[in-house]
Amino acid sequence: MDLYEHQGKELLKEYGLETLPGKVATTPEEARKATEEIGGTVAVKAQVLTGGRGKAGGIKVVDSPDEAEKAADQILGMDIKGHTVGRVYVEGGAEIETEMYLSIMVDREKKQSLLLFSTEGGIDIEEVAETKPETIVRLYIDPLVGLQPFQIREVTFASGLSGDTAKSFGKTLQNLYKAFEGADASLVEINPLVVTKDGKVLTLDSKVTVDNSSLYRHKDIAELHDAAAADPQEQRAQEAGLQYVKLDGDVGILGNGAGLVMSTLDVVAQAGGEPANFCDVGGGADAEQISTALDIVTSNENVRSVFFNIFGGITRGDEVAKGLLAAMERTDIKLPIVVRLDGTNAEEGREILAENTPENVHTEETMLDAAARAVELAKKGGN
Amino acid sequence: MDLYEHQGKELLKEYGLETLPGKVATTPEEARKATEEIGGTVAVKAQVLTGGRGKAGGIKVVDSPDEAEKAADQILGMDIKGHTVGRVYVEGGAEIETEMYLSIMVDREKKQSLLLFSTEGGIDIEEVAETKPETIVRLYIDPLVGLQPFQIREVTFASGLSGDTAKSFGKTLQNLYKAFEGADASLVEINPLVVTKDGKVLTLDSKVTVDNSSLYRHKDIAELHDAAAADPQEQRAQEAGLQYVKLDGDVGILGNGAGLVMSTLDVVAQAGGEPANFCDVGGGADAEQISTALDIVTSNENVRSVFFNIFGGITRGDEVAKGLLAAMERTDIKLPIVVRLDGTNAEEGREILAENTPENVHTEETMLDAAARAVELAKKGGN
Amino acid sequence: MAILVDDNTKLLVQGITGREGAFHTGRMVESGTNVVAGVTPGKGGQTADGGVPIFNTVSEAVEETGANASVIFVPPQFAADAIFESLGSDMKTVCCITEGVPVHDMMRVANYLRFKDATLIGPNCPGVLSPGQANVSIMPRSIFAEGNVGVVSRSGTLTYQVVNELTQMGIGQTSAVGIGGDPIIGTDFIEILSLFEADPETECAVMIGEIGGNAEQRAAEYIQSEMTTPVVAYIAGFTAPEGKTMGHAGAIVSGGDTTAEAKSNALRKAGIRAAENPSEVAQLVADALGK
Amino acid sequence: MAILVDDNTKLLVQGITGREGAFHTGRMVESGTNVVAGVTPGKGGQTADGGVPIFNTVSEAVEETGANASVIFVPPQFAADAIFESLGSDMKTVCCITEGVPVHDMMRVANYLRFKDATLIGPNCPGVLSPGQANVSIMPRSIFAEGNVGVVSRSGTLTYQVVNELTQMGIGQTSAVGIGGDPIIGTDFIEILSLFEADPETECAVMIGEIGGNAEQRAAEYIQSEMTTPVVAYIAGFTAPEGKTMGHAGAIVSGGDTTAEAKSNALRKAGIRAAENPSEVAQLVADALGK
Repeated sequence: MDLYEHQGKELLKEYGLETLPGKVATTPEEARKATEEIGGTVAVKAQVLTGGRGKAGGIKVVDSPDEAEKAADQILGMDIKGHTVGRVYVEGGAEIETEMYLSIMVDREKKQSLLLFSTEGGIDIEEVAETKPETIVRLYIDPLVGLQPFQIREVTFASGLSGDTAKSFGKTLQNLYKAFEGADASLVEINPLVVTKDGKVLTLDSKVTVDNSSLYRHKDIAELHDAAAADPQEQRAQEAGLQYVKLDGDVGILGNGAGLVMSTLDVVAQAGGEPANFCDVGGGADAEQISTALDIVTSNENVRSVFFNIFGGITRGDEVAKGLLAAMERTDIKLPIVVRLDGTNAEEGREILAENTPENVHTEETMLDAAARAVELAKKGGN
Repeated sequence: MDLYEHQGKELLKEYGLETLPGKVATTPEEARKATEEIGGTVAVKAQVLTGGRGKAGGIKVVDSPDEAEKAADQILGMDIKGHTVGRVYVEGGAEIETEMYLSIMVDREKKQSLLLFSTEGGIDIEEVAETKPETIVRLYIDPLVGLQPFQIREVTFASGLSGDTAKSFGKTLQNLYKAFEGADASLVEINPLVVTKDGKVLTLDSKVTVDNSSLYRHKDIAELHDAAAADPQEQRAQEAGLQYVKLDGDVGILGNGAGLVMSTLDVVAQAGGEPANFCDVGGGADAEQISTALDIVTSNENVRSVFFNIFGGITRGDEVAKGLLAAMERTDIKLPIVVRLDGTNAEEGREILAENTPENVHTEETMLDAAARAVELAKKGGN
Repeated sequence: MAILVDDNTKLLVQGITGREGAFHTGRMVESGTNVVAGVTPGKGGQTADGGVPIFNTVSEAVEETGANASVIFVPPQFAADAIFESLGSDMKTVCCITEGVPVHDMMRVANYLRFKDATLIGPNCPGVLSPGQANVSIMPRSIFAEGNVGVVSRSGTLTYQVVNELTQMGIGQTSAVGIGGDPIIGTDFIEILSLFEADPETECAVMIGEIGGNAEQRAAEYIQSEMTTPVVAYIAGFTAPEGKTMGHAGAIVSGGDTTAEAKSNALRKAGIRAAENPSEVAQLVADALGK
Repeated sequence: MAILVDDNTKLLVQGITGREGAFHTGRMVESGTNVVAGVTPGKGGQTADGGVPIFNTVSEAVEETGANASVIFVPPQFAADAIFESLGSDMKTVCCITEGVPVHDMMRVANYLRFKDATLIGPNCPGVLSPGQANVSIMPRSIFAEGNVGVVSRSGTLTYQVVNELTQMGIGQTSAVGIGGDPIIGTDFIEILSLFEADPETECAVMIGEIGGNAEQRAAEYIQSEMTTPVVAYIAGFTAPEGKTMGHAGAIVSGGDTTAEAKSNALRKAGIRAAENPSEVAQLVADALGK
């Protein structure tokens, strides 16, 4: 789960990281008030769960409450890479001496946390990795012993800071790791981490991603989820316990098992079609879940045909066929549905479907044939 | 560093363990007042850093402030295994259902913490290990992952407790490990750990030993040290940075290096003598430290001769000899002192001693000869 | 010869009285697996369906039954502890079926595993099945056949799909291992491939990967430099968009290396047969075996 | 052949600018040891006496100088971190001279060591000296001679005492290792004895133990079952009273097994020559060597 900038900062502050004063506003008036309270020059920043808001005009630095109100009016409602801006963060200013980069993430290969630091901040770290790789420090943190004092020294010496600023920097590293571990984050990124002219070490922009599997023990973080900003069908799928991702094509796809569904998208593309979504109904889906899934998939207006790809494993093919028929009865989908049923008791399942289904349901024996059929039907415009 | 029962309980309480209400008293009057405040039946318990106080009459259960005053009067000043009782702990009563044993200690072989539990409490665990070994649960705690939930379940099932009492018991294990680690203890022992008739899990008697090397980060615990109760010479040696242990014999012993001094005690015993103490002056001891050490060793009235065993390593023998002479000048020891000087520049050192020392200083070339001489001199009564 | 689980496997089921645990214990017993014990704290002394004795702790279960492998069905918040409990009793093979185990829990487990002479499969995996010997999984036994192909996969249903096609072509399996779809898993492709390489009966190995991470690239290097057994690979997720989790917590494109295309290219560069879809896998295996 | 440190040792001194660190660095350099680097955070870029370059971190020092062994002189509260820092740079041999390291710190270090292909000597130890090759210790080089006896000891001064007597009898040493007097140490007798056993030049090993723990009993079992090299042992502390720490934090009688008598008896039962005092050690070694 990705946090908004202001949520991430709030969390980092709880772990002792320093930030500038700031307030969230959902209306231009609130932005004005926030600016009055903070005083001086402020930045009005679009809160969106994507990068590149600066280039998109989503950040404006202003000198008065009036200007802040105007800026917020421009930014709120703006579309940034498909995300509609629903709130802005009004943040006080600082006299910046240097900008640096600092992040901690889960490293899958090493199975440890990876800390990345660079004296080059404010720009994309991948760009830095290409242009100035020598400025990057990488170190692994073993979860069994945590971030060690000697590692903090290594990064602090690399920062080139000294005196009290170096101490604050070291404390920042320590607190960031505590936040990373304490909040079950898979990523905490501070970019830029700034040193002010008076030697303070501040988090200017941050990105925090919390492991979804850990949310049961972080109720406070789970509550930050912005259901309004999510795709409504993805949101509905999530609530129904289904895995659904909306895509741009016209062939709606369902199946049981994440790997099989990913593969189904692939064979549809290989057959010349474009998948409209990813939808995993899981292993033991019942009629109700299947009908919800069908409803979610077909509620996408671009969908012209549906490919339901089932491998009967422990759930036998005949049972799946019955479940699908029961689900069909609950909906009134007119779009053509291609069902491919394979695995345990597949033949029995196909027979049940052949005998009982409405005209718009077609069965195929193999994934490849079914994909070709679904693509063909979609190209015909769903008739 | 061993803590008194009441100090250990105070520490365990900070980590969430439950104890009975209690107060320390250093006079019979204070014991009376404490009993009035606590109310009901109380135990008046001698606070000494040794076991077996129960058998020695150091614990009395009484029903009134009057009786408590009388009991405290009897117990205060009592000698228990060489320890004079300077304070008592007045503790409230409880209706006890069962008594169990629980401890965590540093296991040197496994290099992990060892948790010991037995359903048999209130008696010496070594006795339980012999008579009812099947009641003992032993498990190792890896410091890199701590006490694990499954280990808590293992011990809890072994306790035979159920319901809320089992939960309290589990919490007790968890908190005891936190205390053990948090206080840098080398031993925390609760014996007995009791379950009351109303299902509470209480620490009735406890023993806590804190690692001396960790005291720099536990200033609060370090301050609990009862200098008054320590042997005055051991206390003085500690303050001077010397390692000194008083023993029962009449040959005073000094040397450089713990192993060499231990070995010196052994050769003195092998020569038919009895060492009066262990005293390690360390590798780079200067004249002042040597004179302090000599003074400590000879302040023991039993001492009839002194054996100063030196191996010149990095500190050369001639330097050691000069240091010894300088030290001798600061004291006016009349007892015979046998100096054995070996190692780097030993001959030069021995020459310096031979030329300059008073009559009561004798030099020998080997440890064995020196030991024999020191024993012989002690037997002569120190003349 | 099978890998990881076989005729000598004495299986312990952690979470045997839960819905999933009970259901799959029945299926594993039906498949002929020697399920010797179950563990559910507080239900020690009871007996599960199929006559499997239940214990309160793994330590007790191992002492009483000599269990040497365990399969875990406990809820995600207790999964790491269940794994530690198995490791604490020196279990040699541990399969954690549970989905949704927190990543930080798994980092601790995975780093602790370095101390232990044990193989952890999963979490979020279908387990291990060695046809004719032992079924320590939630996979459908009926689609398998005894034979000479080893299968290792990050996906459950894709394993079924491929195994089913193999079996229908008359090609059986030594063992099939689902290593799990999470970002941090106990055992990666390389460890399993090395077991297949060492197994004289495995004549061909199938590796089924997907988007996310770079385990497939590392496996490609290993296969090229260390393996003589032919390997057929397939990577799912060519059409997955960046930044979206595709069902499995670990299936997410987060950079150039993590796409199905990059992985397939790396495999082909290393001289490994990489199929475009699951059906092609079976055909490539048949070719490799000279059938 | 020497063990642990030899002609190939490139030594790093952690805490090189402290009083002890600076003093002993000079002595180690004088003994001919190849001291390639020192570390003191904040003094990187400076040069220590003898021209040894100082770095801010071990990682930097290793990168620049290829150091493969380190010796630690930092204060006790920083010792565990210094050890972790060395292990983090994959140092093969680490000698921690520092006395007074908290026991819980050492438990963490000792358990972490299981992951690492490294040998930690100490803490609270005099280090390792291989006469004629390398001196990674605070031991007086002058009392040593090159030869065929390996010495391992929990005590510094007793090592000097024994080595001095050996040298005076014309018996030289391959290496002398002070493993330290703390309750939790990185390397026990057995690991060092196994190195001596594997060393073709070591013809006799001397083991100097003391009261506390049961490392000597475990060593006795090992010597009896695994060693062909003759071993002469000596245990100090026959007269130590129960419950009193005798100088070394680990030298405390806390039960029947931990006395010098129990240890000497165990050694003798295992057929090992156990001396009554240090002087007897040299004589027994001479006997063992047939001199």
